[in-house]
Amino acid sequence: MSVLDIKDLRVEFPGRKSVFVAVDDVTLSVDAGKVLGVVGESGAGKSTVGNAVIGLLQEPGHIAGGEVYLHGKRIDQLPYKEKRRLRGRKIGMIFQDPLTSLDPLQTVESQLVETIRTHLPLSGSQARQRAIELIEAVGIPDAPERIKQYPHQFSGGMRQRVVIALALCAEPELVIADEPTTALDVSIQAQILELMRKLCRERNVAMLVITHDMGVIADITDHVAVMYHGELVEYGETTQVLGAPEHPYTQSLISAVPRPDIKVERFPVVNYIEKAGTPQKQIDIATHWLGKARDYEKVSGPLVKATDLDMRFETRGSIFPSKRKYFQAVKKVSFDINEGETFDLVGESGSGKSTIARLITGLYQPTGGSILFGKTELTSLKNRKDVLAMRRQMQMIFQDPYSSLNARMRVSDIIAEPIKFHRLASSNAEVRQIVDDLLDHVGLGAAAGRKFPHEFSGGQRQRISIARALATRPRFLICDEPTSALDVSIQAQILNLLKDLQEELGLTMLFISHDLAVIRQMCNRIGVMRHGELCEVADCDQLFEAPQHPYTRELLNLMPSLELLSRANLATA
Amino acid sequence: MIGFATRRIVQAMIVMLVVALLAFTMFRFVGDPINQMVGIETSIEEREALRERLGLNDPVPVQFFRFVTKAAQFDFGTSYQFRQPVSELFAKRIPATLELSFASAVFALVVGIPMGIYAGLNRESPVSKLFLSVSLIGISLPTFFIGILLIFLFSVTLQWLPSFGRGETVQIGSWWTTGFLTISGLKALILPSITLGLYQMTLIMRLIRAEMLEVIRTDYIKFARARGLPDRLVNFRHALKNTLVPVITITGLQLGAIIAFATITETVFQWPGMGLMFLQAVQNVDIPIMSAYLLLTAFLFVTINFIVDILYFFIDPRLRVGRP
Amino acid sequence: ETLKFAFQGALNALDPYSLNETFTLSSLGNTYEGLTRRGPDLAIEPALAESWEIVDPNRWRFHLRKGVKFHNGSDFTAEDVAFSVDRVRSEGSDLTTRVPADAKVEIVDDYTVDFVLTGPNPILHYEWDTFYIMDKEWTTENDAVKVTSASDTSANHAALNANGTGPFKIVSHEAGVKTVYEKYDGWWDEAKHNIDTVEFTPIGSDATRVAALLSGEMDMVYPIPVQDIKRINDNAGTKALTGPELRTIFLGMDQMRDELLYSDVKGKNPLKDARVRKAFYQAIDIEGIKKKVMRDLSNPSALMVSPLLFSKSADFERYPYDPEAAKALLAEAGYADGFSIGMDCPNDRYVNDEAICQAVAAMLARIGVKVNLNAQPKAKYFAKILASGGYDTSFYLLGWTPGSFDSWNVLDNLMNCRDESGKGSPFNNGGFCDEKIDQLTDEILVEIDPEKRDAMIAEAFRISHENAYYLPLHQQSLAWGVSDKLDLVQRADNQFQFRFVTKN
Amino acid sequence: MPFVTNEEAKSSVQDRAAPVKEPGRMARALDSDLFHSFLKSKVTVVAATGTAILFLLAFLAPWIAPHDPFDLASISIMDARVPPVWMEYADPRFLLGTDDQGRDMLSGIFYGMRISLIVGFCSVVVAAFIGISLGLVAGYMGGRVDAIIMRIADVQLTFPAILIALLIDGVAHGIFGAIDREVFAFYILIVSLALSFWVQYARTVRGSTMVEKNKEYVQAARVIGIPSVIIMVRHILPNVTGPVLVIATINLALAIVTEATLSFLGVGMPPTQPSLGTLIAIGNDFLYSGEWWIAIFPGLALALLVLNVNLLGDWLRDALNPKLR
Ligand SMILES: Nc1ncnc2c1ncn2[C@@H]1O[C@H](COP(=O)(O)OP(=O)(O)OP(=O)(O)O)[C@@H](O)[C@H]1O
Ligand SMILES: Nc1ncnc2c1ncn2[C@@H]1O[C@H](COP(=O)(O)OP(=O)(O)OP(=O)(O)O)[C@@H](O)[C@H]1O
Ligand SMILES: [Mg+2]
Ligand SMILES: [Mg+2]
Repeated sequence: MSVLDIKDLRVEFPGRKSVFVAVDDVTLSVDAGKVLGVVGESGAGKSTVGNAVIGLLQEPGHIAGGEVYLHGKRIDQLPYKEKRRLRGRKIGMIFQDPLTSLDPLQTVESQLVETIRTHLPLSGSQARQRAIELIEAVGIPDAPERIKQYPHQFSGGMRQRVVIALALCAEPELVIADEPTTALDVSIQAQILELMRKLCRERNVAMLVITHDMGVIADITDHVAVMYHGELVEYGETTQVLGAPEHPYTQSLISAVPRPDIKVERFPVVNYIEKAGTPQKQIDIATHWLGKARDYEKVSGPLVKATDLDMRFETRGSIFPSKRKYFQAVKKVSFDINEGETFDLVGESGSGKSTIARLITGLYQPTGGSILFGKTELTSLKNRKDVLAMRRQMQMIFQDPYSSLNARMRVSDIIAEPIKFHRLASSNAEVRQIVDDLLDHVGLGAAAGRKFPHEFSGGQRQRISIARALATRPRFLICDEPTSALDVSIQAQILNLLKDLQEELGLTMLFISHDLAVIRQMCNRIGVMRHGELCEVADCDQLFEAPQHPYTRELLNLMPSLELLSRANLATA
Repeated sequence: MIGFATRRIVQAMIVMLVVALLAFTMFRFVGDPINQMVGIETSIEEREALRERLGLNDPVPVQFFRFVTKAAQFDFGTSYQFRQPVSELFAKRIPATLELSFASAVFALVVGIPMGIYAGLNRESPVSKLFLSVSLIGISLPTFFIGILLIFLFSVTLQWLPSFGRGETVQIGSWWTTGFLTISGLKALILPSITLGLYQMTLIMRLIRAEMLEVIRTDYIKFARARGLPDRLVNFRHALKNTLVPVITITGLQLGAIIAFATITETVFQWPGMGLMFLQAVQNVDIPIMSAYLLLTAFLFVTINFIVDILYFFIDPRLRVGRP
Repeated sequence: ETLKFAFQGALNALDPYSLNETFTLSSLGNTYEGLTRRGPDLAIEPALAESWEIVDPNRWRFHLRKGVKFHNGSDFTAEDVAFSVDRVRSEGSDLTTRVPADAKVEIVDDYTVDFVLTGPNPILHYEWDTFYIMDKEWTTENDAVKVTSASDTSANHAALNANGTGPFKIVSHEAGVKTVYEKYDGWWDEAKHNIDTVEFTPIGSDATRVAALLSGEMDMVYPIPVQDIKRINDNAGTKALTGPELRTIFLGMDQMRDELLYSDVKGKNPLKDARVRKAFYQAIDIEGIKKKVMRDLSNPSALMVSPLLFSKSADFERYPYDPEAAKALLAEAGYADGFSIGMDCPNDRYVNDEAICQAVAAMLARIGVKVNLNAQPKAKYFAKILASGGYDTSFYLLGWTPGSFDSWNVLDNLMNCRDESGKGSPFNNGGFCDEKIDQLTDEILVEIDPEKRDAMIAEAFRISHENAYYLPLHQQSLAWGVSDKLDLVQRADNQFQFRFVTKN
Repeated sequence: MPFVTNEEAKSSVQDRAAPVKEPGRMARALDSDLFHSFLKSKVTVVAATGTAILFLLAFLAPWIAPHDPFDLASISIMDARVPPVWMEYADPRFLLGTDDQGRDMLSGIFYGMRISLIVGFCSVVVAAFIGISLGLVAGYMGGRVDAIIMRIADVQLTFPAILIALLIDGVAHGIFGAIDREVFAFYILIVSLALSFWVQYARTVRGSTMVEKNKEYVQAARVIGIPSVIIMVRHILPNVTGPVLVIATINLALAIVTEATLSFLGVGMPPTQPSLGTLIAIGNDFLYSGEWWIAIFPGLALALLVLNVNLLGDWLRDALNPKLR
């Protein structure tokens, strides 16, 4: 008998004027010891299915039809108390947004220990022991030290791993993992996937994995369900679905998967997606707003030059300087980024990539070193006018899209803000038009502007964040995991947009990502980071073909195989 | 931390100096102490002589300087009405006020916090609506009015509780007297502490409710629920703690306010505390008592706010970054 | 038996010379005694002095009671009287006027004292019931010879302890909180009371004080608001005791400045015109105030002194309430359309003071005078309208009790001319000046013949009445709340003496 | 079509094809989410209606009140303490009876409410404005600015409203000499109440700001280059309004009640123009004597007002939070 059975599930979000159906008529089942992968368009309703199963749909969402069974017992109508008993113990849930899933005021340890002790009859110290083991199992070094820290002291990937540890700590029978590895570098990803596989096999756990990473699907799933616009469009054995996709959406999806081995000029724009209501037009730079008036002063030499950057955080404050503890997040990092090029940072989770991004944007003051932007020294910028000018030229897409959006503002206001602020448009009508246009380009459609951030799916939020970053018409764009939550089709669309901008306007980018395939497509040069240090900087192709540093080689080896996919008719070829 | 503390102590001193200075400027507007010190028939000459002796004719800066130098040695002068050293008077009155404040703070917190959580979690429940409304009616009537109504009901009509005073008190140590150890002392505490704590209770309850409404919709609460944590943990450890920054601020302020401004309640219930003495001092223009009292409250507020600021750091680790 | 009572104010210092205020003196009167005392009807009785005689107009001889002992056991002798006279006139005392500064004390023998005056003074001993005699040895031993005055930085023994000859000893005293008295067994007089212990608690809030009586926690509380009298009478086990008080409530008007401070009349002072003052007088419906504000607990008065204190008071009658006549008077004076005026009023000093002012304001509004009422607590109020505030008022409400129970006190304090700084009659806040009254006042002081004296007083009052220098309103009533278990005497001077109390 | 499209999405797709005319301001307001969430809540509609009625009664008092209690010439002491019409000895002229001066209670409540509302609202608004601004600045800037502002707040806290009022009153006297009470009383009241309340807002906002400023959306705004002032107002402020609204709506009651105390101390409105709070304070003296209506009716009016305003405040706070709509 299967562990989880979903029959004809329908989930509605009643709006003021109409009802939005996020999931319609979805029927799925997961067997013990098996992994079901759910892929699909961003915003298709994948997370909603997971939330519905565990009974934590965000208000006003509710299950409008269908049934959910766990071990043959119907659970969607259970009273609150009994539902609660299932959570954590029977069903482990990993939410998509790992960065906001942790209570900011509790240490990682206390969150783990309380969960363990709620479900398992362990003493405090046993629970702590188990917590440490779990943290080690998900690949966080220095577990006994680290566990005492607060979530904000962890990097994005580390937080994601903590969330995974939390979901698994009571040995549930069903694990629902919503994008569990988006923020993880390949080696950690491999480790986590291995952990999951082991759980399935050894403990007979059933697993529902939501992801957009075809590599992951190919790697670990037994079955695949493909969702599009709230509906299940294809459902079957993984080999079957990936090898011989039937539905046109699945076909187009597979065709858009980027490949690490070949570099292409543009990602293929898939017909099926174009039909979906938010077609992407190629930007005609000459007439488009994004291309207007880039009167930046030319620089000779690199646009961004970082020398000996150093950043350390105080992890334990104390009256006595000798008792204070520091964490060296970035150590003597130097690199150049030339005008018009894409510089990539890859590396282990927690190796300091986001920190470097924040140093450049001035969100952190470095404890040492200097950053030159053109001729300006960024670390000692005081004059308000200079700062402003700098801000306009430099934008950042945050790793955590949700918390970087002000929950109280409408999406259109969020995007319009930089335009209005930097006076990039002459009238309100023009601003509105630009915002609509940007929303179109990231595949959301102008109607999205009226909503608030919490009404969007993970991928949609990320796209809002991208639209905002583009709104200043920046010269230099820092992208921290810009596509980690996007399905491949949208990812293709976004990456194309960035490429267009780069080609036509000479946009410079610092691109942080774990996805080597994406990197291969985007980069000119790559820096590989580990433990806060830059261990290798090389040209893109050179690095992929002939990696120098042992760590780089290890990374490349660990890429999930795309064998299954390559068997399919990849449109890129 | 030590740096932080010393800085705050220096700041506290400045605050007290400013308070003293302001107080001095102000006393001229409160009334003429001489009128209260002597009978109405006392002649002008005698009044002048007295004024001269009290130094009230000296320029304000001179009076101020004199006051500050003495206050630094814990000498706040002699009360005009009681003809006793102010510090002694305060020593006698402080226990009464502190006990009353403590009781009403306990009342405000013990009722306010759970009700606030309940109302936040059960937004639509009739019980929480009822409680919210009743407490509002409670605060929209003036304190003295509530006090009188309570006295009318519980003392005059039902004769359950005393209408004034502290009841029997027990001496502890050399100067502390407590009403906590006798039945009549405890009975005497009930009405005044409810009267005094009502406003605080309402405010705390409503604040917690408002904050809870926001916090329980965050992802980490959702995730805490998804982990199957019992409601008690989710609500108290995760949700409540995340509402605390504004709540602690206001609670701190309100506790300060309870102690500092128990005046009206103490007057209504003839509670022999500092507040009663202060109000009498205002009426009688007893400058030494007023200035000592103001310094005491200043000290109190500085301390409470210091504690609140420290608590912030304990509650929210994110605030610790980059702090001394 | 234990007597528990509450008063609205506190007993602050125990030094009998520290504060010249009714309640303080009244409370200490249970512990200390003077050479004289007053009976239930306020008649002067012998106390520590068994008798006295005026040997010649400038020499008074007092024969002291023998065998009287202070609470600490020491004997009462002439030394103590001489010592007390010196002390009461010393610096820091608030009762210096009890004994004329130029009077000399001569000790004739242990139990005889002579007071030698520089001129005749028929009312020398009128206030001596509150001039308490202290024990010389006790005071000296405890280093308390100096009166603790407001400017002292430390209180001496006498301010915190009491040692008198009276019927009750003070056994514990916490200012503003509680004072406990115990019966003094060695009292020279025969105790008519049956009280062993007295507990006094000040209760400032009217409602609480009344509640404490109603709930049976108190045997006696005073004063009680007039509106609560009915309730107290209706309540089983309590009753309200009312009686005439000596204080006269009146309105005063600025007749000194050439332009009123708070008025729309510029360049002149309408209140200097007797017709305007009389118009005010006749606009006030005193019976309305009596009925509605005072609930019949007041005696409308035509005089500035209580009828109890002046034999000829029946000869005077109030101008009738007549708004029409008042309007006519105003028109005659040139203010047919009225004018505006600021009025100062205390709101915590006299019985329903603010309500009276409001009622007056409304009544004046009917004759076209717009009153801007400024009601304040007494501390601010007195600071404004008295000399220390520069007599900053145009129209005010005040109450006056002659401390000596004699009309001369009224004339001297309220009705003589004064200068800007208050020389003359310091409490003539309106500053009117009538030479004839001043002259009469001087003559009355030295006149010994009671008949002639009263005639002169009546003459002075007549002048004031005719010119409407003041607008007397009424004598307010005393109102005490008493448990039925108590039997006591309510004296018109509002003194509460435990020696008149029996409890059953 | 398998997918039930949101109406909005559909219409906006068309919008782009052929831009339709923007609806007018009024139409947009009526169509706004705020307005809809308002209509959705029965309680709120009732509360709003209640508040509106009370406001109207207060501000139209001169036209609708049966008597003018502030016109001294029209009141008579002989009418004092008449009970409400349904009781014995009542006078049909006075629906709810009269107070101790013979003022009609009903009219007194209308007129008094006007004073109370103006004083209460103005002081709360001024206090909230000062407090929020200083709180934002202190919390956002931190360091020395924070220390200075918060120490000023400490000083401020030490002085109860009563003393502040006395101080301001005295200073006003000092500056303007013999001032006209009726004109200045208002300002003195408002300023003293505002001065004694702002600290609550300041400290609360500061506390929440310190938390909010570390969040990523603020960092995102900084990366855009938005100046601190705008970040504070546009980004942080909306996220800290929750507690502020709670305090503000509750403070309204406190302000109105405190005003009564101040009037008693002689620094408020003259006794001939009683506010709601003053009426209650007057009535307080007549509770034992059985003339309960003098205190109870104004008390009820005040309670009703506070209740309604707070219910509105509750709704507004929820409505401003998109997650709660
Ligand atoms: N609270 C909400 N109110 C209204 N609509 C919502 C709400 N939450 C989600 N939606 C909508 O429901 C749809 C499905 O969302 P869901 O989060 O399930 O997408 P998803 O498949 O997980 O996408 P992604 O891969 O981007 O995370 C989205 O179009 C989203 O806009
Ligand atoms: N505020 C902070 N206090 C203490 N340590 C911090 C803080 N912020 C980051 N760190 C630490 O600095 C290191 C680098 O973090 P950073 O966010 O730059 O990693 P990253 O390379 O972006 O990793 P990921 O790919 O997982 O996002 C991590 O070990 C993290 O724990
Ligand atoms: Mg999702
Ligand atoms: Mg990162």
